[in-house]
Amino acid sequence: MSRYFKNISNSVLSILEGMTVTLSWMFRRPYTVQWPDKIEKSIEDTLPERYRGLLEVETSLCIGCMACMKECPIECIAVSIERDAVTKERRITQFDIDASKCMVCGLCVEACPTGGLRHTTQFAAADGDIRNLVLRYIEKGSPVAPHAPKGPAPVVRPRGSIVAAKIKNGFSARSAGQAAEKP
Amino acid sequence: MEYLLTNTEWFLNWGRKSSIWYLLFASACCGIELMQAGGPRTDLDRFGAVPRATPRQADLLIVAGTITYKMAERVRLLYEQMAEPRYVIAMGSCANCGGLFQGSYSVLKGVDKIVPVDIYLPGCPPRPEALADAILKLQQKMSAEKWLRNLRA
Amino acid sequence: MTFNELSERLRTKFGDAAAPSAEGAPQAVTVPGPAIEQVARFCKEDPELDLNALSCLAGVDRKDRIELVYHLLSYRKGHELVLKAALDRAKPEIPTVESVWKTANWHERECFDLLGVNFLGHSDLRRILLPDDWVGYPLRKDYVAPTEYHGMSSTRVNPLQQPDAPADGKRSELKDLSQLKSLYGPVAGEMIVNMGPQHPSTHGVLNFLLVTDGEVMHKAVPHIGYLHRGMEKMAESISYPGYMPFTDRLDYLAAMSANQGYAMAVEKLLGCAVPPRGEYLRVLACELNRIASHLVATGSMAMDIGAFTPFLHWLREREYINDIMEELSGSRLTYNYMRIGGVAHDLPEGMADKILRWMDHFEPIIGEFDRLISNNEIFVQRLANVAVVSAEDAVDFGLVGPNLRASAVPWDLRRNMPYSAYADFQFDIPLGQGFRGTAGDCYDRFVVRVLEMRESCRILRQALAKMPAGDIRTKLPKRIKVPPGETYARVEAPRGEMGFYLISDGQETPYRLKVRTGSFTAMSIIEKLSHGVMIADLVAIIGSLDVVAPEVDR
Amino acid sequence: MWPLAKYVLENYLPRASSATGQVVVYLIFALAGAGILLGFASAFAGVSSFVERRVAARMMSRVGPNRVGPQGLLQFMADGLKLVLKEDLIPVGANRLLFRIAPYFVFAGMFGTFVALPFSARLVAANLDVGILYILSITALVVVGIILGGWSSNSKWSLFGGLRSAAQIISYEIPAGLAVLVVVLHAGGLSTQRIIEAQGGMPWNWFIFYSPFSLIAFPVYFTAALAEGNRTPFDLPEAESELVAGYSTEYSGFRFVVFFFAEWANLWIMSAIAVLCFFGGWRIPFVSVAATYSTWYLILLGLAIFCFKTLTLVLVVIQLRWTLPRLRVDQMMSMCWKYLIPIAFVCILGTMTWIVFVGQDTMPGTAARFVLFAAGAAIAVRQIVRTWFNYRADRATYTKLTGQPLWYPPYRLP
Repeated sequence: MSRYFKNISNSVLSILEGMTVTLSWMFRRPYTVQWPDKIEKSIEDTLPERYRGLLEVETSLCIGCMACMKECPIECIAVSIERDAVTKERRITQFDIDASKCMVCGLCVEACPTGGLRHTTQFAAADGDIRNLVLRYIEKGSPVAPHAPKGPAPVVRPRGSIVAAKIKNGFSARSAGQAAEKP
Repeated sequence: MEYLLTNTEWFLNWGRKSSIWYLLFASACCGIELMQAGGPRTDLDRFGAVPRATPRQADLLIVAGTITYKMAERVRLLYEQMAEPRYVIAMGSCANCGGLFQGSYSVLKGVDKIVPVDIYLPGCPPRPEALADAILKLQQKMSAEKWLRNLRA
Repeated sequence: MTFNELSERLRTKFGDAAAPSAEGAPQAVTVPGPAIEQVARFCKEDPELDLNALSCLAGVDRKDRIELVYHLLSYRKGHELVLKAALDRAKPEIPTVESVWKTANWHERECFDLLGVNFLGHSDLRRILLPDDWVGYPLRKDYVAPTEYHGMSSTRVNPLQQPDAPADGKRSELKDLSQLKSLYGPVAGEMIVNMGPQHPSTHGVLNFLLVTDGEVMHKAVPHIGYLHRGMEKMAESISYPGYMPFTDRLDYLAAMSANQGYAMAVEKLLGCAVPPRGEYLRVLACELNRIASHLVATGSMAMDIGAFTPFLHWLREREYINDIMEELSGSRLTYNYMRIGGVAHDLPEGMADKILRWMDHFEPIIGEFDRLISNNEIFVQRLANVAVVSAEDAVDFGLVGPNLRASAVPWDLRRNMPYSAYADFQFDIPLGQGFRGTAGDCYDRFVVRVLEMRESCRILRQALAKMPAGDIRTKLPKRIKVPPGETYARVEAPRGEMGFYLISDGQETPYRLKVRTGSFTAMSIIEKLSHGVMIADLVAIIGSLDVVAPEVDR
Repeated sequence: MWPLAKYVLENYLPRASSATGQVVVYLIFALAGAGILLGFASAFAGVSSFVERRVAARMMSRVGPNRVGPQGLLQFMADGLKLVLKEDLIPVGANRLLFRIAPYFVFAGMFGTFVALPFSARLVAANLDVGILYILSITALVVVGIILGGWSSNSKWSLFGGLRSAAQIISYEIPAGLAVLVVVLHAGGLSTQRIIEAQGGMPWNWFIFYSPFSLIAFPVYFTAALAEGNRTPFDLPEAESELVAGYSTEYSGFRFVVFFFAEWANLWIMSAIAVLCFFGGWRIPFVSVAATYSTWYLILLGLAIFCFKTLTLVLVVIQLRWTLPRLRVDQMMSMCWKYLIPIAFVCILGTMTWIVFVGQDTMPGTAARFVLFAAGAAIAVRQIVRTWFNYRADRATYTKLTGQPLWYPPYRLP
């Protein structure tokens, strides 16, 4: 019989106790960071230096050593080099990073000797067409001469700006238009 | 008439895109980030997106993580059980194309082999904000739909 | 006892008829196949040997033969023994040891599934990880992956080569269900409920066949393998450093522990040491990760019981840990922080006191969590005295980690087989003692995890206090060639012992990697626990065992 | 409604007082009343669903819906619109007819109760003499709908949900009825208006403080009402983590909206019954019943008071839902039969003896009311103090975390 009343009192008291906890949380500012618009500082800027976001290539620094391509465990980096028949100079004709396949492990960045390949703090690259997720850092038909270490100091764009330019102008133009025909 | 149709359609699309109920379905690593996305910091509920446990009442199937051949049939069944209009987000590399498990013998190489995908979301796993971004882009896509006018045509 | 004493004891027992011969590096006792059951039974029941736990059963395809490797462990005496048995590759057959250790049941099923070893006298020898109609045995060296399965082709073209999307913008090779030759027909017979693979409370993709009588279950048969990603096979084709990111995905809630286990296995074979600062950083990362994992475990358990708020409070705390991890390793979930021979990055500026400040804030919050849910009478009534696991069963079914300790078995690798830098720290090992019911019930498993979080905080404080200066990583050549040999490295992951059995043949890729995980064995006990409980209790059991799908299926 | 119609007929439409004319007028009034009530119910259902999401979010230190419309106020409209637009699936092998009509049983059961629910003096659709009895019995229709829905969906999870809620609702009808009977004894009548009129405006004149037994009877009724409304900790019929969505697993589109609507409308009903039985309904302090009936602005004031009390209770229900875990089936049953029903019986017997020996308006009876009111106030104060302690404790931790006195969790570690 005593257990009977003990059960009742225990339940009532513990329930009241729990209610005080939840009630006290009613009077606190929420913890939510209202991404993307209602925040003072965009998340990309608050992320730490080591954050591994989308990969980007500063082509002016790339020496075309293909170390990243060899290091990647899952072949999601495609670099191709061709030698000009006449001038005998190497040209990087392709530098594709398949963001849709990349597992941001950072092994390729560790392998890069010049720091031309780097992780950014950009992450919002969702797209309606998987083909847009292949980040082409060298456009077709515009090959780039590899960076010579003893040459003039190359101009290095700020980290994240390259890939940001690639993923911004993208979505609404490509995918939404394509989706417009959906019945 | 056209004007009226367009406005009604805008209104209906607004209703659809403002309450995206996603299916509570997490298959692998991305599931944790999906969970965190529903959690306090990145609160998907802000956009009216709440998880539903049953596919009947869900509008959005977020394929979060690796899908194996053994699981693939079930995923397709889930998709079939959802009521029109239904949308799919392939979250993470594994759902996009098999990702780092493309070389595996038992993993489905991309979920778009079995269900039509509306939004591909890169990352392994994508951080919760990226998922919110994907849902916002899906809203763009939904608001651009012309289904009512197509119905009339 | 040392290995020699153990092998001598075996020799004196079995004489020369079934002579266990010690050989190979590391030392193992080779047993003729047919005699395995007697030897195993003797190993378990002999008071001297007292090897009461089968921690890992691995099958290896040695091209000319198939080798079964039994890793035995004694929780009371703390020594271990490796038994080996060589089988004919054309017709591999061996008697089952299921009658000795119950956990052998699932281990042997997995071995049958992936290597096609036929265990004579096994109670139900079915495929466990792969679909029932799968062809071939993947872990055989001559296995070729299928090009299509049930109408799903296994080739993936580079996205750039993909054709334009159809007019409706929906790109799907599978137009309707009819193209999919489904494997699963309707289940007939008594009241059988199919729980999962998509179910709110099966964390990840697990499937249970509930044979119920109304609300009361007769039994719940777990079906696993819905997330079997063939990691062990992939290891054989990927270089040693390149496989580190894969271990992250092995247990996404405790990626650090998986990292460390794999790194330790490779380091053992390489014989390279880790600098003390590297070891301390590993401990730091692992303990932070342990807290994060237990946050999800306890929180999702509360959610399964129906209280949603505590779970989100824990997620809020977890976000702080994610921030710390992000700053430390560069990622929120799949850290890829450890490297062979050390760790990738050093502690960032001001990280130490950041972690200290966070712990000052976190420990009182645990008290609030207790007031909110742990002491709630309804919650206690739901969990106390439900699914009691006795100490014998816990050992017999190969439960490890918090699940084992909740059944009052004082075994923690960090204490009993100190690895990394754990020997330097003072910490208690919380044991289940029937906090509100009997020892080993769901509530104990819950409380033990809550207490372990406090202990992890203690370890973190000590690690930060004694953090030595110096190097964080030993220099290794870019292309690592591991000398031939084999090893078994154990770590205490949040879900218990995680063992990496690694065999190298001197190449740049492992010859065979077998991962023994806690969730796999934890799943195998559910069928026994589920007899006579209610459906709501099954949810509590799954939550309390803290099962994580990829760790079950690998 | 009827008196009003009668009044209109006699004074304004003398010529329409033929039999058919009367029927027509009464019909019009009936439809008008139904329309008003339906509008109110659906508006309340929508808004309260939105409010619950916001409140729950705050408890979890989230924000909750705040993008759709100003502060997310249009969220429930968007939800309703979307659900109505969605395809209406009927599972293979389902009993199509029953599957289709099941939601309407639930709807009828919920909506029928509004007929006898008073909002203020004169503001009641039909002031039945057996109002409270009618309310308790009409809600039984809900269980029919839920069982039909659960059974006809041809899904085992739905079946579980349906059976659970059958057992639950039917057994919890008993303690609810008994607890209300305590009030009926005090009021000496079954009509809802009469129960309210028998109470006073001041808190110590509410029935909850009339005797120690009615003070106990309120929690009993409240628990039983929670169970009948499938609210946590009694949300077993739709337990999301056990049965996927319980009886509504297979429902989509419009029919799910109906279930949805019924669930939220029920929130008002259970709170309103509690208020009219235990918390003095629409009674205004220092104002007699007759005065309230005679003046229109007092009627509105009464309406305001009634709504205020009810919404406070609604908030309590919402908070309970997001605080408590869920009971198990057998525990739910034993809680009803082992705890609530015996206690309710004790309350009835106790109340009878109390009325006989102590009396209601005698000196000791009045004194007891003040004492009990003090006790109730003490509980409330304790809650507030404990809340403040929790608040302060957390503030201390955040101060440790950030170095400055913060009262909320910081976004990132400083």
